[in-house]
Amino acid sequence: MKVKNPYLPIPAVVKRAYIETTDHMLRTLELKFLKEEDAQAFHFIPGQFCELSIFGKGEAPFGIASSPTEDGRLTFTINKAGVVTTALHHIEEGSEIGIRGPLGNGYPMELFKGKNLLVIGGGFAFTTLRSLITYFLHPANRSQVNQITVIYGARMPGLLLYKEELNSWQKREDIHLVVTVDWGDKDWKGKVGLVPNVLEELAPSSENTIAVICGPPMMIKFTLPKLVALQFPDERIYTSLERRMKCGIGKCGRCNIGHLYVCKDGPVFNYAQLKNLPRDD
Amino acid sequence: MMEDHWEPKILAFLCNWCSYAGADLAGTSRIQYPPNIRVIRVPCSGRINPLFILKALQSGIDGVLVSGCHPGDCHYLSGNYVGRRKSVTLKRFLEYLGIEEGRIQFSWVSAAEGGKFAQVVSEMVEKIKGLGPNTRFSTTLFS
Amino acid sequence: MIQEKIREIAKDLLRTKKVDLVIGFGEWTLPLRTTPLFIRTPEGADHLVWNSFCENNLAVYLHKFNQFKVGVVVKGCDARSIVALTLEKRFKRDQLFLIGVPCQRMVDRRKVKRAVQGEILHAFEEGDQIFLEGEEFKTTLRRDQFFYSSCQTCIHRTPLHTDVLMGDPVEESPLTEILPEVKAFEEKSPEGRWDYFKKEVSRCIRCYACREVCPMCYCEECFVDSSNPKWIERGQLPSDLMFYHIVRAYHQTGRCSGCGACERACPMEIRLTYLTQKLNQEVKDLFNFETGIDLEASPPLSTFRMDDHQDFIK
Amino acid sequence: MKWKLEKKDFQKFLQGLMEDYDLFAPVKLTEGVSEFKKINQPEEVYLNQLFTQKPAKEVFFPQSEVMFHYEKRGGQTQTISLEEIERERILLGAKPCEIKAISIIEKVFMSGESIDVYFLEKRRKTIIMGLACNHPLSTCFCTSTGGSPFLREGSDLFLIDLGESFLMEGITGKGLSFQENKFLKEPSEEDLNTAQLIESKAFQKVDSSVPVEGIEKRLDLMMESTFWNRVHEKCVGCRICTYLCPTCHCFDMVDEGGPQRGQRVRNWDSCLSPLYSLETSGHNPRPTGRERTRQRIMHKFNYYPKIYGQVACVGCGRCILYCPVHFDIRKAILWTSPKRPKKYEERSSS
Repeated sequence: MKVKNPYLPIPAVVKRAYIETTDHMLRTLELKFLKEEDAQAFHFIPGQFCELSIFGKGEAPFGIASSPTEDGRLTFTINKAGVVTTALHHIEEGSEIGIRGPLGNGYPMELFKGKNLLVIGGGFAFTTLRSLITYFLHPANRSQVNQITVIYGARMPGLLLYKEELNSWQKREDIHLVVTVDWGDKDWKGKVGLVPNVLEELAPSSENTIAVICGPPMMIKFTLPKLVALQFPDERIYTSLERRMKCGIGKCGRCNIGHLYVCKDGPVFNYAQLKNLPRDD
Repeated sequence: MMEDHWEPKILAFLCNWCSYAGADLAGTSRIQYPPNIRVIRVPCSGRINPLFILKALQSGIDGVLVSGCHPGDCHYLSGNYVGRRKSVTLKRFLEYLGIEEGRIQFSWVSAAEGGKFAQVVSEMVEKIKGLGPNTRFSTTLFS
Repeated sequence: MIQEKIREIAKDLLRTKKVDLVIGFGEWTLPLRTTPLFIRTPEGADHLVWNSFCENNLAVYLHKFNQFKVGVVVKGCDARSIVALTLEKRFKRDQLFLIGVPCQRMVDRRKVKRAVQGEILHAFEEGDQIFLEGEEFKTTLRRDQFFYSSCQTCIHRTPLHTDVLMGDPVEESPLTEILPEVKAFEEKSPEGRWDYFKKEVSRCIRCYACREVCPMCYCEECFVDSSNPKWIERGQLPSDLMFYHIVRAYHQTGRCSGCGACERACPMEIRLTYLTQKLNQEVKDLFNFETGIDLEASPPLSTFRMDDHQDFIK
Repeated sequence: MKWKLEKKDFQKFLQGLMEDYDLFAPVKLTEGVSEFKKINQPEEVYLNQLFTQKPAKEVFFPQSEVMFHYEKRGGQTQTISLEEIERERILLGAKPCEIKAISIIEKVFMSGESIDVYFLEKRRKTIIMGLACNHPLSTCFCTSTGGSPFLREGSDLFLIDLGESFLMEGITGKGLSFQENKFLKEPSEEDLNTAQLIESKAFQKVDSSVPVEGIEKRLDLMMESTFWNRVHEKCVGCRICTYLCPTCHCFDMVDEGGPQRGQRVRNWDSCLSPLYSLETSGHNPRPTGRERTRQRIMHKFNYYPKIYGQVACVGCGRCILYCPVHFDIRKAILWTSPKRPKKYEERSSS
């Protein structure tokens, strides 16, 4: 029997592409598989990622920003930093792209059932959190979790992702969204303050609640103690890790933390797991 | 590539202030010279990184010409003097390794020397034609 | 005894806290070899040794310890690297305490191994003799038959600009004027030279040991690792291997002390010193410059003279 | 099943093999340097008791391997995978340690949800003819890591050099299938005795005192040990120990070519290179030699054993022999152990 080659990218096209932020560093790509059978075979859960290929430039991993509840919509938000991400910023609508995935474990959706959800995001790490929130906001899934509370922070208003969506969430009753920025501008009417402080102020109950936190290392470093102060146990705090990755399937090395591979055993871990891992950061 | 149809490809790094203007003058004065050169304008002949020359040769270029201002005329006062030292050591080293003498050449061409530029290019093309295609160091992997 | 003197100096430096650590050579598990040691206590200094197998250029470690005061055991070539690095402002000379050892030339362990049948299990030297012992043999070799070729052409064996010299200076004359490899190479036709060079580097496995052991290779990002621009591919294509070796050698122009560490490090035994030695020779001919001799002279490629050679320019 | 192959018939024997298989064996590159390569003429085979620098893993996992070509045709990019190899292969002359290492890499590449098809294809289509290690070196410690200079496991056919002839042992069905070969003869009682003698002599020569036993547990407690602060100091960060290691299997994937056509290539990579874990943001989880050396040792003796239940070191000694600064992994192992001699305390280097 022929074994599937996990290194071959599946062909797709860029259906839509748009800049998200005023600094032009974040761009969202909406992709579509070229072949219907590939689209049919692609099943993912929030928190998983894909390797995107630009032929001639290479491959890089990106968290999936869309939710499986969005009728096959597949989006990624890309931070311009290196060779591949720069190419992904220059690629035009209608251009070809290669996809490998979905990769990684994703969020443990089963464990979230019947719980309150506290989602804390900072900067462009909000992508997979958007996927998670959108999943549970879907009418078919909304009853799976109780309250949904979201704290999302960016450095400046212009750097917030998915603004229209944030606006629509603000208006909904079934989600409590707090958007905050480090520095406001003259048009900013919302909250100004760092995410850890906003969390402290908001002081959500940890009872029957799962916290999911994603953001820059500094934000995580200062937010974790606040969660601990709110009596969140380590096994109910989830995060998604980033590492340099190549193969995405646990073969090439490099992304390991101790004996776990971020690409294969992660990227989602809870803090009880992380505490047992050797520190290598 | 058929041997008898072969025309050498020559890459010329010309300094912005003298040699590029010299090439321009050759053109506007309608002085004839062979069309085998591709020009890359650089700020100064001292700007030439030896990697540029090697990359050109590896990519299948048959000859590399570096041309700058005459001694004393450098727009940046001493760029061409520093470049001169790099040039001589690199040239000698590559020839020591076995790259044919003449694959890389150097010249001083001022903005007023359109005729000299044409002559340098003509002579170089002849020389490279004599050497034949650059096979020692070129790799054609993918276009 | 040089070894005793080195230990004494090192002890004194550490006891009086003139330095934070002393980098020198120590015995380790294999015969015909030593290993770099990093000594931080006066007692530790008893592990320092000196013999014909102190082949590493310890200047390479000074980048790592540029925040410290370091005592370092140096041969002639190592000291020249340090002068070159000081000129490039990698560290301040007063951070260093150079324990100079007039070098009796180092012994090429590979040549020795090839001179006997079977694995050498023990080796020691006395005077001009090397005593070797294996499971089924015992033999004595003459030290002077087995020098590294880079050591044969070495002129300045007595380290210059050191803080202290262990023993009397040795005479400044090379065993051979031109490296035999350079001579043999030059005698070939251009085509023959290119073929030889290509064949040698075709064994390269891109471990970059030649780069990593060289004190002068300290770029933040080496051109081979740069992805933007990407100068060469990462694979085993012959032209990429040649590209790497041409540029690695050429980057040493006017900076190479001729220590030969690159060639010794190569697990595939690729000849490398015929490249750098030739460049040294050119720099001497063209600019009358020798690396690591003069503490004031600018590196030759970062300066110029009005009357530099220019016959080659049209 | 055991046979005898006279050395005078050896080339003819190889010639016969080459009719049906691609033969891979050590080839001499220059004095003292050899490498596993595809054999074109039987006389190229350089079978002796010396090591090749790069281990036999290269036959299954080449240093640089094209994974697929891509080409834009009619506005659409086609990818053509090069995983398939046309002919079955024979790997001849690999030492028991290297063969054991192949099984260690196998566990990573051929298990889990995704299978490395490039490795799998070559592994599946290769018959291994191992060569007994008659003269282990003083740097060998295979018996400390659960191997032996005469370990048959992993070989399909096992060769023992008797001087004038080889004794061949069929180990697996694939190996036994050679019994019809006309050059194979019945070995004499004396041949078998000689082989026995060589085996026990070789076995005794190997250092079995390196304290590998229990190292996984010991390292569990050593992640933050000051040991790492010193052990890496002399390491200059070259990749020799990882590239020459028969069990190291990290790789990088890069594109060669342009947007129109090109290829994706995988090349060996090394945890000792700072670029290995450097993220595009500039953050590096393993910023210094301390973390990188720790990763190398931990991966072999703690992380890998945690997943697969055995250490990822076969005790071949290549990393000791070829290290330009004479790092000795046996000493690093010893350092983790209570057997550590006191006198090494102040020179905590390996």
